[in-house]
Amino acid sequence: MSLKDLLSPFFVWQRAFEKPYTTLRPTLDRPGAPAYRGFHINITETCVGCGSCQTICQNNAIDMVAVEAYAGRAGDSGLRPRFDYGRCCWCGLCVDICTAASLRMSNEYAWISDDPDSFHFTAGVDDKPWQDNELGYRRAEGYHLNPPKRIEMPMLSAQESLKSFAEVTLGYNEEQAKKEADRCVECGICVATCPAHMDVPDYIHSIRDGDYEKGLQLMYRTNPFPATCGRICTRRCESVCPVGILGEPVAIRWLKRFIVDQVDKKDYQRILEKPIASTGFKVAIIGAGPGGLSAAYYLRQQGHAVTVYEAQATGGGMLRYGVPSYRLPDAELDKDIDHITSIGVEIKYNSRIGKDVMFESLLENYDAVFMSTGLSVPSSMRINGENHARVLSGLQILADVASDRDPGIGKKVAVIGGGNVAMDAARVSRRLGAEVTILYRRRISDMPADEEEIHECQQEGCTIVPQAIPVEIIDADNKQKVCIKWGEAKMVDDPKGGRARPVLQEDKMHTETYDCIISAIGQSSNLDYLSKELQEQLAFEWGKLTPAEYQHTSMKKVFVGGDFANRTADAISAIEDGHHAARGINRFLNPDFYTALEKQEN
Amino acid sequence: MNTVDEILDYAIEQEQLAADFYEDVAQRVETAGMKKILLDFAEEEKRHKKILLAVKTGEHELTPEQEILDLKISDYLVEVKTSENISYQDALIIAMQRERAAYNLYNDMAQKVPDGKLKHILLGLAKEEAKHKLFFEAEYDERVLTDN
Amino acid sequence: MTQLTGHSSALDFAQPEPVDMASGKYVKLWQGPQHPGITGNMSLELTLDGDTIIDCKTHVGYLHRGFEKLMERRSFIQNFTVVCRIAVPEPTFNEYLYSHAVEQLSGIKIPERAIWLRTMNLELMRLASFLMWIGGMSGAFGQYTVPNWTTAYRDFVLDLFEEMTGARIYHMYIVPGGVRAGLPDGFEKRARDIMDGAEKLLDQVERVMFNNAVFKARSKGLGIITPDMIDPYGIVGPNARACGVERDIRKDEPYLAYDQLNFETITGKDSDAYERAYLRLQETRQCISLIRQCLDKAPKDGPFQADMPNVLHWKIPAGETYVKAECTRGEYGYYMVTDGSEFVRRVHVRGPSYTHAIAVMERLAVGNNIADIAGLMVSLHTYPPEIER
Amino acid sequence: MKDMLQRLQRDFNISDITERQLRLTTFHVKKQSAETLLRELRDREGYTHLNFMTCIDYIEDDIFTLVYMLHNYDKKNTLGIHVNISRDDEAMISIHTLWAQAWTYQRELREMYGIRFPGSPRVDEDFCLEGWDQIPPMRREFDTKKFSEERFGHRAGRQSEQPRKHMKVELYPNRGGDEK
Repeated sequence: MSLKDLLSPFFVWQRAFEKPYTTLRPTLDRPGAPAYRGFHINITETCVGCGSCQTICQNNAIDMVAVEAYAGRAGDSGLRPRFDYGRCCWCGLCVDICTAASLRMSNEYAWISDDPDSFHFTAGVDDKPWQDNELGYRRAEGYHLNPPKRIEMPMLSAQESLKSFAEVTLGYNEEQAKKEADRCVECGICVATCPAHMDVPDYIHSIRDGDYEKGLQLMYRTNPFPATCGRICTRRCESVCPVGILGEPVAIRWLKRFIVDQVDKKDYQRILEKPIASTGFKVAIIGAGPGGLSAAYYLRQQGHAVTVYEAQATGGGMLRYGVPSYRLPDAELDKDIDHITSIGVEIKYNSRIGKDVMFESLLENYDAVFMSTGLSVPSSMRINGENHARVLSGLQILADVASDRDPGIGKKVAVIGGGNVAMDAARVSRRLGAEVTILYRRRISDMPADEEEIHECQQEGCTIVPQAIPVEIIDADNKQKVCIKWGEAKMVDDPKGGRARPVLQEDKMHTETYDCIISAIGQSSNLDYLSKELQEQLAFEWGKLTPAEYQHTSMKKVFVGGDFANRTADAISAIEDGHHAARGINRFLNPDFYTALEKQEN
Repeated sequence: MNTVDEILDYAIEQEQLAADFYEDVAQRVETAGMKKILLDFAEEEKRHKKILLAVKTGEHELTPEQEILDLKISDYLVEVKTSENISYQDALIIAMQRERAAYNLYNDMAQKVPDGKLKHILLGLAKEEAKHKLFFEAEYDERVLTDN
Repeated sequence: MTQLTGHSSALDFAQPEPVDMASGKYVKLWQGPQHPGITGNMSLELTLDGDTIIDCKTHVGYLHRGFEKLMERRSFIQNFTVVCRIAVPEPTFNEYLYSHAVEQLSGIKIPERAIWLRTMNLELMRLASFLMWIGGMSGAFGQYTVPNWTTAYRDFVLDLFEEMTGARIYHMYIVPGGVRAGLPDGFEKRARDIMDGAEKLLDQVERVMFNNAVFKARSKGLGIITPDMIDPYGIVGPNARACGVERDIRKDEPYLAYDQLNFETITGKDSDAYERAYLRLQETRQCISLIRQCLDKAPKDGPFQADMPNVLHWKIPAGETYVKAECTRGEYGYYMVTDGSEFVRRVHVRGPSYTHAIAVMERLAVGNNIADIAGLMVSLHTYPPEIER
Repeated sequence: MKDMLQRLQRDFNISDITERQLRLTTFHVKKQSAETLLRELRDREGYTHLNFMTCIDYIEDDIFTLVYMLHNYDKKNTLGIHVNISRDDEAMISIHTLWAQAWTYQRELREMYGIRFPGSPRVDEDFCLEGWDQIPPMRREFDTKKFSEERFGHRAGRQSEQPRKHMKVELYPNRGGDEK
């Protein structure tokens, strides 16, 4: 044992007068680190209540509870996370998975209370002193627990797509679909926004499971046009998908299409439910568009005899005559319609009500009537010279092409309008070999057309001239040509907060000659098949009407739906109108059920 | 029409006539919906009349300096004749064009009188009509020109 | 390594004969389950002849939380918040190994920056753990000044963790796919300052603890592990290295960025309590050097997380892996079996204390004085929670 | 490595040889040959280190798979030896004579899975679970959730809504897929 070993321990005294490590609490405050995982903060205005925080919480410390201030909004479930600090382990996974980045943690870590129940609180709703803390744990930039980007849809190149009317989108393969399906957080917020309330998370789940037959069954619960909607749906679901808040929304439409693509038409009968036994009731349906056929499908499922009257030679309505085949191939539309007829729905083609069959006779011969004749009359611009022979309607051109007729547009055309019909008229014209200019009175961002359609339209070489207001159509030197005079517009903000309005600048006018001018500025309904008295009785207002619950009109037997009976005028809304009318008609035809319900309500 | 009061009386009468016009058409149209819209238009004209009455009693000031947005929608539309089965679009076009005519009238008159109180009133009335026109044009822009 | 044929005889590690308690010559004494030293809740059932231990049985079960079972019904992402709790003073090794196993089975390759941040995180953890251990070792021999220094200084390292990861103890920083964030502003400077201080502290510790006549007298020759015990008992880490066995997973099968770091495996001669302690002191110094190297070499920007699937329904293909890392106590390992579902089929956590605290401890304790048992136990660096999981 | 596996295949009839990762190979061996094989690997092939020993419950196949993980420090290679035993006859030959820590693992497996290791020292003593009266808890059929629900209460006042269901009730009660 050395002397050194005996002495060196006394070195400890050297440190006796050093500054201590410890902090004097509570005299000195010791805040948590800037990224400390302390108590929860929720920015309730940005939170959409998707519940991913609840799903990921391994401690079961989060409940989703209704918060009145946020009740009943599209894209917001109205629920907000409530934390049980008796269970929380402050792992912060809830912050990491939060689709809206509304959930955070403050750097506050001290909370003293003698009431154990106070540690059970709704962050951001119950007032807590750390709610506005600037510091605390946030999800780091570039850190994701769910891929923010969607799987891109394989498509024909623009050059390739111009060569024919072949479908532009090619569809996901299985690997792509499973990857995309994987991005769904299964909150179901989309279900509320989908007009037909399709079981979106469920059928996406079936893709992950590889069970496409189940997926198809799920889709038919609410939509007998899955092949169609999988291609051309306006997909409001995607606009509210929480995954889309920080990244790109789940490609719900393409996933729907993927399921349909996986199932062969001949297997439909085996997979899908069959109608129940006949009830003996007869229902007439006017119009074989998506609204009419949807009603027909669900009524037939309920065992009623259904007859659909259609003025055209084929079914589908606007889906066939208004949507070109490069977006929706006929075979796909037929896949949907054929299944509807295969369960016993009878469609009488070339039967125009008011001409071939009288509306009054339907009222007499059937137990209920569903009308869904849509918007088939193109709106007019009401400018001078509009009746020129070389001014064509966009709808007519689409219908001609759908029926294999040559619309005779020439080589240089101008399309007026910014909706989907305008875009389709333009793209069809490109395929027919014309040079296309689109004149639109507002900005491209104001266009009501689908963003993708606008993009593809540009890809295919259409020139979009925004803020161009047509003022006059003038005869050209040649009868086969026509001139249009249009003026540039400047956009003026609406002081009341509406969308900006275009104001014509009369000093900036242009005149250009075209082979034809395609007008596609909107449609209205054609109600010629109804007498004025009936129109009055059904309470049509400028060609449209707003039905009561279950699509019922003021006439006992008559139900309506589709574009002329809703504001959104898209296929999926028409499909839901048809389905809802079917529910209504079913109730109406089963008076027992009806009275039982009324008794219950009173 | 040389005095301010005369001008105002004329303008008030015009508003009343407009209201009468819409009520008259409303009696003849076939659908209840259209009838309601025309009666709404008539109400709108009666509201205009009230404002002018208030101007006459001095309770309200006209504001000829105010800038009113001109969307110039009606300027290029084909004229519409009133009939029993006019559409909503037709009704709006009629309304816009009537307001435009009134605006032009007061404006023209104002150009012909010397500066002074009278000119001030005429210009003020023109602006008032421009406001009405904007009301209908904005409605047209919103409801009719949806896809355009 | 030489073949350990001499130890294939069963007799060497046969259980001792039962003690004749009825004779009245012996006393039973329970040490624990309160922390005996700072080793966690565990108890030793000691049979004494006078104050000499003639039999020792280790009892565990005070910290069993069934992590392996819990993991079988939690999703892959949820588990990462659970595993850190398996070893309180060293949660990060659990986070790393769990994440690494998941990444291997799902075929995820983590980016370069994540590799470095993980390495630095693990070395910081080793530093914090050793600082606490030094305090425990010193305290077990009745010296209470050094524990005050080192456990308090450990808090400065925990401050670094708090900044880097958002938490002091359960960092949950290493996540399947990478890490959760980059380094905060100014971290490097603060880390270097704390490393400088730690270096100074270790010199002071060496002076008052290791050059201490009492400590030397009591720890030298205590609980000698001979090289021929290593393989039969599965002894790993500093306990093995202290008797000259050059085994360090960081060197032998380099993981993360260890193949790009400059360091040597430290070995000793006779693995007694003193030798083991001194080796750990040197490894603590080595740790500081490794952290400095990480600070120098870690990329300052770039991604720190691989592309991940949606973790809410993350399925991992069927497979099996065993991953291991060198923690302060030696080979720490995760054995993971997946069956293609959203849940793990089986996880087995291999902690070095499993053998150190039971088979080795029971053997080494015999013949020692009751007063030295705490020191012996700390010198083996045992953590009961990794035994029981 | 290849030679060794071939030899083992011949001598011990090992099967399902799978290279799992770099330096990790697993294979199956019959229950009867397991002990001899492990001894052979330890004494002849340099697999001197028993990393651990554990069990996987394949309840759907009615088997327990015992896993012995052995490491060769010189070759830096690890072998996972799988031994299937029937869940109905859950007994295995003890290897406590091969490694000094093996009996601890066997004692744990006895407690957690109920597997018997005749001859293994102290194998029936409680390991972690003093006073445990349920089935061995690591068996798949032991439901931890059910166990805790029966044993412990829930905090009062906890209730949760599912976003989708809540929105249906609030916003479109009569629409959507009909409840069957």
